[in-house]
Amino acid sequence: MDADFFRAWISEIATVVETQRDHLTQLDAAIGDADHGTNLARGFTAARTALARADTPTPGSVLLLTGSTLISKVGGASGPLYGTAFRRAAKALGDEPQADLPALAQALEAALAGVTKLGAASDGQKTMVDALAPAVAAFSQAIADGASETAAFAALTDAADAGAHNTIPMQALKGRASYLGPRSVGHEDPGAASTALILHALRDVASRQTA
Amino acid sequence: MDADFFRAWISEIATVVETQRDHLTQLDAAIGDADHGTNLARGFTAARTALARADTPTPGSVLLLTGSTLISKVGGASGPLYGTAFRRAAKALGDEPQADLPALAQALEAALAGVTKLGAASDGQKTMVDALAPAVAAFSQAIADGASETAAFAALTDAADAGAHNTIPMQALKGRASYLGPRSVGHEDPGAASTALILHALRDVASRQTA
Amino acid sequence: MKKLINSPDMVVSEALAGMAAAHPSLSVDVENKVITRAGSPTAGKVGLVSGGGSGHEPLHGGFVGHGMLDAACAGEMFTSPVPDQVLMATQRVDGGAGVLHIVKNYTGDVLNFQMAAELADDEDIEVVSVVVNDDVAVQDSLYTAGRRGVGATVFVEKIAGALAERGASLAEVAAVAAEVNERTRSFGVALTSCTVPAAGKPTFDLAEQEIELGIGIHGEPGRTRAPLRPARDIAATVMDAINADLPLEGDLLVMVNGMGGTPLIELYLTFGEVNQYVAGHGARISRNLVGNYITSLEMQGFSVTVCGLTQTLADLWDAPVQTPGLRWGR
Amino acid sequence: MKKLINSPDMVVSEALAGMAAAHPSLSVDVENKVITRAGSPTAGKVGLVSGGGSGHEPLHGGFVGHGMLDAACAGEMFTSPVPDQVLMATQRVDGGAGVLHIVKNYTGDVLNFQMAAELADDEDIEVVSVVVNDDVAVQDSLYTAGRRGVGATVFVEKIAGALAERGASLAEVAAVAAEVNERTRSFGVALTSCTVPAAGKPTFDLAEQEIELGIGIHGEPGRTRAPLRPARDIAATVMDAINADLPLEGDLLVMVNGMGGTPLIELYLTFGEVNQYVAGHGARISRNLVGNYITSLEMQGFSVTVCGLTQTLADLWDAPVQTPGLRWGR
Ligand SMILES: Nc1ncnc2c1ncn2[C@@H]1O[C@H](COP(=O)(O)OP(=O)(O)O)[C@@H](O)[C@H]1O
Ligand SMILES: Nc1ncnc2c1ncn2[C@@H]1O[C@H](COP(=O)(O)OP(=O)(O)O)[C@@H](O)[C@H]1O
Ligand SMILES: [Mg+2]
Ligand SMILES: [Mg+2]
Ligand SMILES: [Mg+2]
Ligand SMILES: [Mg+2]
Repeated sequence: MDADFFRAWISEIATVVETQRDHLTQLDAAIGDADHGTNLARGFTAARTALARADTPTPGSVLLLTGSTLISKVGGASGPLYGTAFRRAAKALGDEPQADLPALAQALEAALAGVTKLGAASDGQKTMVDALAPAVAAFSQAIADGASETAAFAALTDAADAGAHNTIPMQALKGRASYLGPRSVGHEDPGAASTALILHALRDVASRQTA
Repeated sequence: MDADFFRAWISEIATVVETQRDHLTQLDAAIGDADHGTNLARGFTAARTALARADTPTPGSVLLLTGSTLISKVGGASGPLYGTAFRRAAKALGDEPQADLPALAQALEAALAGVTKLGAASDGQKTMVDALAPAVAAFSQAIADGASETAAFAALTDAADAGAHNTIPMQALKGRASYLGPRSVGHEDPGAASTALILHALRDVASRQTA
Repeated sequence: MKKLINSPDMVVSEALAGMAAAHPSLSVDVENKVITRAGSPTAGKVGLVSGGGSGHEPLHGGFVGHGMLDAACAGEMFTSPVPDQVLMATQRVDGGAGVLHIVKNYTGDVLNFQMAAELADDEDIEVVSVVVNDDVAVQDSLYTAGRRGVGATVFVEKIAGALAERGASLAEVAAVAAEVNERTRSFGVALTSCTVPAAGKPTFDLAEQEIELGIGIHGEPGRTRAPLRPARDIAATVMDAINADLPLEGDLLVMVNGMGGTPLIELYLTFGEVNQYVAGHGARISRNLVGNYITSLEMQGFSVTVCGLTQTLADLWDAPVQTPGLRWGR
Repeated sequence: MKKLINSPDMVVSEALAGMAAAHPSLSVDVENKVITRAGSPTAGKVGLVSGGGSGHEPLHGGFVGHGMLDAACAGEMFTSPVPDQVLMATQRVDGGAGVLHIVKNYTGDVLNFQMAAELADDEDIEVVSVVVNDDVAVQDSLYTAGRRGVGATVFVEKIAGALAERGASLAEVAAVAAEVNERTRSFGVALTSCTVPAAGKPTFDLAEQEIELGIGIHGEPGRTRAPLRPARDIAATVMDAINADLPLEGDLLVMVNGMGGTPLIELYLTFGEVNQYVAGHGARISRNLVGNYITSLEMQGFSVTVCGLTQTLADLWDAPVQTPGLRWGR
């Protein structure tokens, strides 16, 4: 997977969050402040534009610019968190012109580590971590088990979907939703939902390539 | 008709405007500021209370206290106008212990004169004058024609009802409704409606007495 | 009806009790609904009395204080005060130099203040009344009630108050009040109606995409209904109406006033549009107010008030004022 | 959705353009959404920077000026500003004595200000951050995001601003800011929801006779729903929650704050109820604010913020302040 692949991923995310913008915002309206879709649409559209302008020869440089753009354009909780995630992934990928599956897995683990370090959220607190953590684990596991690329990406998104879905019965302990206390139960966490969308975008771009 | 008669009249008005309070307020909502019913209920209830407390031996003293109370309790346009009406009527009745039909007719004519002098409204401008003027004229005419008391009061209220009804197609030129311009057309004027109620109360009290 | 009240008939007096507790600089006669400066009257100073129906806060009570009003009479909700209140206020602020009555042009306000002025005259208190009538949404005519008094009231109270503070005579104070009124025009727009507590439901109903143009400050319907449009277009409609009546020129004092339920962020946005309109017409906003100054309960909407300034009027506008609703310069 | 706007994504910058036109005392960088005092930095003075999502006006931009903030960063609607904005503001107001960041306790605000502080540190600008968390509707706990920062922010900005104006050190200014936060508690109630322009519909729906208790300032639903009650009872519920967390005693600074869509007459009425409650609990309101200071767009509702005063804090509260949103004493 080269720089084009990662640019395609970010571009795909921008498209998806734009189409899912209202859905994400409505999830946020239920337990937050009704801006998550707007925030991510603004951020990833800006990242796509930045990538179109700048010269990003390596996968790392693509994700680094993406992360910096998210941090300077999104704001809110998701801006620094997603921004840090992409920046940490970028650092993990280094200056290599290509990234293979194990490298991508390490990058996603670095992203998760960045989110948990910054946001101090652990599993079960009804945040994006509840989608990202199981997805990253499943992805690494599949690769360790020698699964095909297709199977590995399927494991990634299946775990992300399940993780996002599992946030519904949780009571939020982090982020804005925590202010609702017990009333946060029964709603899917918007950040977990957007994390699943972001990983689906990755899988879709990959499947297009192999196709 | 003695002081008791006139006290009964004011008391009857207080009852009627209280029951018709929302109706009058809704008429005012359509072309004014939705307070006419509230204003009159406050004013005539206060007048009834004042009459219960004070010693008002003559018809004139009853109406004088009523007018003064309306002026100091109602506010708005209707307060000074109705207050002046009752005070002028009071002056016309003087200190007589009794008022006969012709005296009452003169008192009502004085009331009308007071309203038109203070408010400078002429016929057809969509105000209480459009109910009061024809009613007073019909009442005096009936008495001049030697009609029975019952017939005279019937003439009074029929003319008031017709007058109030006739304000519907008028465009307001005076009062708050005039700000609506052509949009004031198609609604009954609240003050004309309350004038009809006040004169109906007079007729009802009279018919009870004769009964 | 959703309101922070205890009962509709207690709203005005309970709110006055709150004002009394909040503002030691005021002396609030809750029973008679008369607000004066603590320590009134000011000897030798012309007294300024205004008043009107309640529901327009901070007008008028919030403008009592140094450099503005000496007294305000609070009527029932949207109902002008009664002559007794106005007389009481007049007596309490008469410092021997006479009293100016600032009256918004509504039949009720005019009649009640007029009766009060007659009563004051019986007591040999010199009273001059200035009637404010700046609303260009209402066609002026000798045969009608004439134009409503709206936003210009704030300007008149501030500028006349400043001149009175300088020790001017009643005639001079009345003259500047009249001059401000003559130089000022307003126009209002409603996005929603308001609900009079005693009435219990909205005075008028607007569809989701409808607005009322040319409204007053009592929830009266306006002159016309129009579809909801971008703020820029609404501002242009408002400014066209004002400009057509009194062409914009020179230095202007402009107020973008919220009707009570419109957030400040929208008022600032609208002020930006008004400012561009004014600049585009070769005039200049040299003084401004943006916020809720003369309201209509919880109504969403705004009004624009424009006054053509002279150097004298600008100086009087800049003079110190210290009231709950307007405060600067000291 | 009925709003005086041109398009949802332009609201914040167009409102800032309006602020720029309205307030020559401010220097408004519309592109970067950073508001500073004209003529910043003030050499030798500790700089105060705050900021947060837009939609809370006059907070924060309306509190930039003498005696209060040096700079405010306006985020998107209800979205905290980004680190670049905060860094820019920090650079522009650093007069060599360091900069205080006043941060409302929301994950987004905390993270973005934290990143900005790190960037400022890279440039050797000394930054201390104070996190405001006064909302008693949220249970505090080490394991959660903790309490929200709401009304106390206004008190912190005013009092820390006054101390900075006196030439105090960054450590002293930060200490008084923290002290005010520790002595202050708030609780909010919504009668209606608000509508985020980009979302296009109300964030939550309330029945005609329902209210939300324990709301924040972003249209988040509150802790519980309750039936609409008289203002006296609602005020008691609010004050009970505050009093249970920090017993009322001595001289208090109390703000009855409107959420944006509640008329002033209701706020005064509510203040009267709060005042009676406080008196009934043996304390005394010696300073107060009644009005819209930290809002949630057009939401109808209010919040009460109570701070236990010391003589020092009272003096700092009384010190001159000259901002669009708060102004007295000079
Ligand atoms: N401490 C945290 N750790 C991880 N994720 C978090 C944390 N706090 C919030 N989030 C995520 O951020 C999402 C909200 O993002 P967004 O709505 O854009 O920001 P804001 O809450 O500031 O409006 C939540 O749904 C949650 O998944
Ligand atoms: N100039 C006038 N002459 C006669 N009647 C008038 C005049 N102006 C208003 N009215 C009457 O007063 C009524 C309104 O009374 P009310 O609603 O109590 O006062 P306000 O208009 O001040 O709210 C109108 O319906 C009209 O009949
Ligand atoms: Mg959000
Ligand atoms: Mg009326
Ligand atoms: Mg009225
Ligand atoms: Mg947000």
